[in-house]
Amino acid sequence: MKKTSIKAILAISAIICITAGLFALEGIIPEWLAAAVIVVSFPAFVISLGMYWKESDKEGDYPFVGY
Amino acid sequence: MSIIRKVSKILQNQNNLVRVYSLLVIFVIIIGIATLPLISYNENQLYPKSVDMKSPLNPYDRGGEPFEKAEVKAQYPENSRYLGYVTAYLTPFSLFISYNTLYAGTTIVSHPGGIIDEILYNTRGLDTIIETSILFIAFAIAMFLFRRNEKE
Amino acid sequence: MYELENINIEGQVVTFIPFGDIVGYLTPYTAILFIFAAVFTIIALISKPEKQVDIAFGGDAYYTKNVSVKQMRFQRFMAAACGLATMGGVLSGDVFNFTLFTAMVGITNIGIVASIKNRHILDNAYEYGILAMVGTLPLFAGAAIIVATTGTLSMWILFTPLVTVPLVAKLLLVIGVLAEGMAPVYVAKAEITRAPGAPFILMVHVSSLVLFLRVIEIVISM
Amino acid sequence: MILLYILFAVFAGLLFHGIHRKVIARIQTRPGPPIWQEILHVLKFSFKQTWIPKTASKILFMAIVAAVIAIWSGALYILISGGSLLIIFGVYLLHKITEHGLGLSSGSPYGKFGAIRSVISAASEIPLIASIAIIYLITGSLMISDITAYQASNGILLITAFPVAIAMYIIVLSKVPYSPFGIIEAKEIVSGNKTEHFGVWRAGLEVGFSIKTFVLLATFITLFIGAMPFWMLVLASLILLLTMSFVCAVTPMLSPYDAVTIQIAVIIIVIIYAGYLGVMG
Repeated sequence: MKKTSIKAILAISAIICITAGLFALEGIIPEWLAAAVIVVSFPAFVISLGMYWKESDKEGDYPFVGY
Repeated sequence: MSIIRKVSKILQNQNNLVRVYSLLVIFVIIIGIATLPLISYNENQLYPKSVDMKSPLNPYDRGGEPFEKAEVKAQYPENSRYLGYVTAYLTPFSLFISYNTLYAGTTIVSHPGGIIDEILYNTRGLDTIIETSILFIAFAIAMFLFRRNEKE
Repeated sequence: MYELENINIEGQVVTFIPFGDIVGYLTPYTAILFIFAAVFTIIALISKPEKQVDIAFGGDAYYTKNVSVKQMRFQRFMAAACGLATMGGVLSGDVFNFTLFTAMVGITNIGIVASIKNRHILDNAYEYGILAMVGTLPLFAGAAIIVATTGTLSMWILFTPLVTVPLVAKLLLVIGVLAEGMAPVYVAKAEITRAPGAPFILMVHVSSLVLFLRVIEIVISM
Repeated sequence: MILLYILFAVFAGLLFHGIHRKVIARIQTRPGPPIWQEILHVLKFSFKQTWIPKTASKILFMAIVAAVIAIWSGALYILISGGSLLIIFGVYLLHKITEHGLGLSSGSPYGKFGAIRSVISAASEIPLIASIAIIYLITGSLMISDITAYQASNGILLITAFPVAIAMYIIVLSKVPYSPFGIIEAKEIVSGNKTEHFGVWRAGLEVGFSIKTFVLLATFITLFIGAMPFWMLVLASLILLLTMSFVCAVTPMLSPYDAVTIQIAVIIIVIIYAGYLGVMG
């Protein structure tokens, strides 16, 4: 994936997480809905954060097959 | 060898799988037999079934005339708007058999279009679809296995 | 219109879908199972199988196993059928309908591994297939005892406290689902897992575990 | 609020893993790593160069990591909001599926062995956790809020439903690291089903697993001891974890089928207990 799209995913998922949390706190949306939204967007946030920090540009290689 | 080792040696052999499972089934059936006095047949059945030995459509006879409305019970009549219509639709050939012999009911499952059962189609239509899907899946597997060694 | 009387087990009904006498429903609990099954079915549909790496013993060499396109298509078809049957079983609001979906899962599970040409896997798939067939006996016997003793198959009626379902029927249902999905000792199924085609093999587990969760809910509620 | 709970659970869970390692090391008279080691691990992993192995089924490889985090965050919400215990039970089973998927998705032989062992252990872990159904027999409800209310008036379930507590203890024990039942991450198969998930993927997995440890420990406490303020819940979870660290430190890892057999023996005890409850009314 390109760095820019990862950056976009990171920003969008972070914004969704925080707004859902704030909206539930203010009572604009029910709490279960906020929880559902966060459950979906939080993993995207965690993974894209790591990818943003250090995603390799090179192609993958063969897995570890022993000594 | 400890008792745990002995038991796990039996459990890890896949040839014992069906035997272990049969023991489980036998165990449950023994419980069933032990609690048999507590179980009684409920007379108030949702889908009543009476076998009329005189009818040629026996045991598939649901009552009612072809193309007319019949009395059919359903759990949720509001979901089946055409409840009771087309109780027994017979093809001309099946009609001929039922007029002349007593055994149309025994052949119904073996020739197409024999009977369209209202209970299946109006109230429990989803069951009919799944039953045929299971058959289709089984055929698909058999077909694939039969033809997989063929060259294109 | 349709309400579960006992909401202490899985919460209130979120939505229901009437098919004649079979009224399917989703509660928060079954909705989670439904979404999970749907997500993994979609993954099985859109992802390519992995290439299994095998080590050639006695040397440093290793090689990868490729799944042929023909085999992948068939496995994908079976995985999709398996996913649909699982979702149907989760949605169903009728005991007989549920057992039918379970039987369908048992057959599709065999279909997913049937196309693999590996003696060891096929031997185990055979044992597992025998078990799935044996398992239909307690499964449908359970449904039959339920209809004989209560007169109905609709879960909406069976879940009310007025209707008592005999213990043996519940036990038969549970061990029937055990045989269709996960087997008492899992051993044959663990060996089946060695087959290539990870997204499709995974559907075997998704279907059986999700249906086990569903049958536990049914048995507790009845 | 839920977001804060998730973030707290991630750090608390990672810290729990670190304390667990430290206690095991001290019992075995080793110095052991500092207790924040696992947090450092996660940071280290997320700053490592990452790619997807060439042989892997790419979508499955990525989706599984997201699924692990998602299901346990959901379970945390259910636990905090006092929802249905059945859902947490369901998440535990869905976690089994992600374990299989983790190992299978990469194509590596070690991952595959881990996945196969995960399938083997499912045979006994799943019926074992189904024994929470007995709690419904006792309390008449599966809502966590109702169960805590029942314990407040009728005494804690740890004493009144002791066999179920044993079953749940073994379930939680088989999911902590270095457990005697943790056959899927035995050292002879490298890291089991996690072998090929390195770098960012491993960091994501560790985040999910830390929430899992926190949720399972807190569920056990809520289920068998009762409701308490949040700080006490965390403290009680830590004490529960310490008992498990002792078990892990002094027991060797069982061979795969022996682990299954022992768990099946516990299932039989629970079934006998259920029969006893049924006969007594």
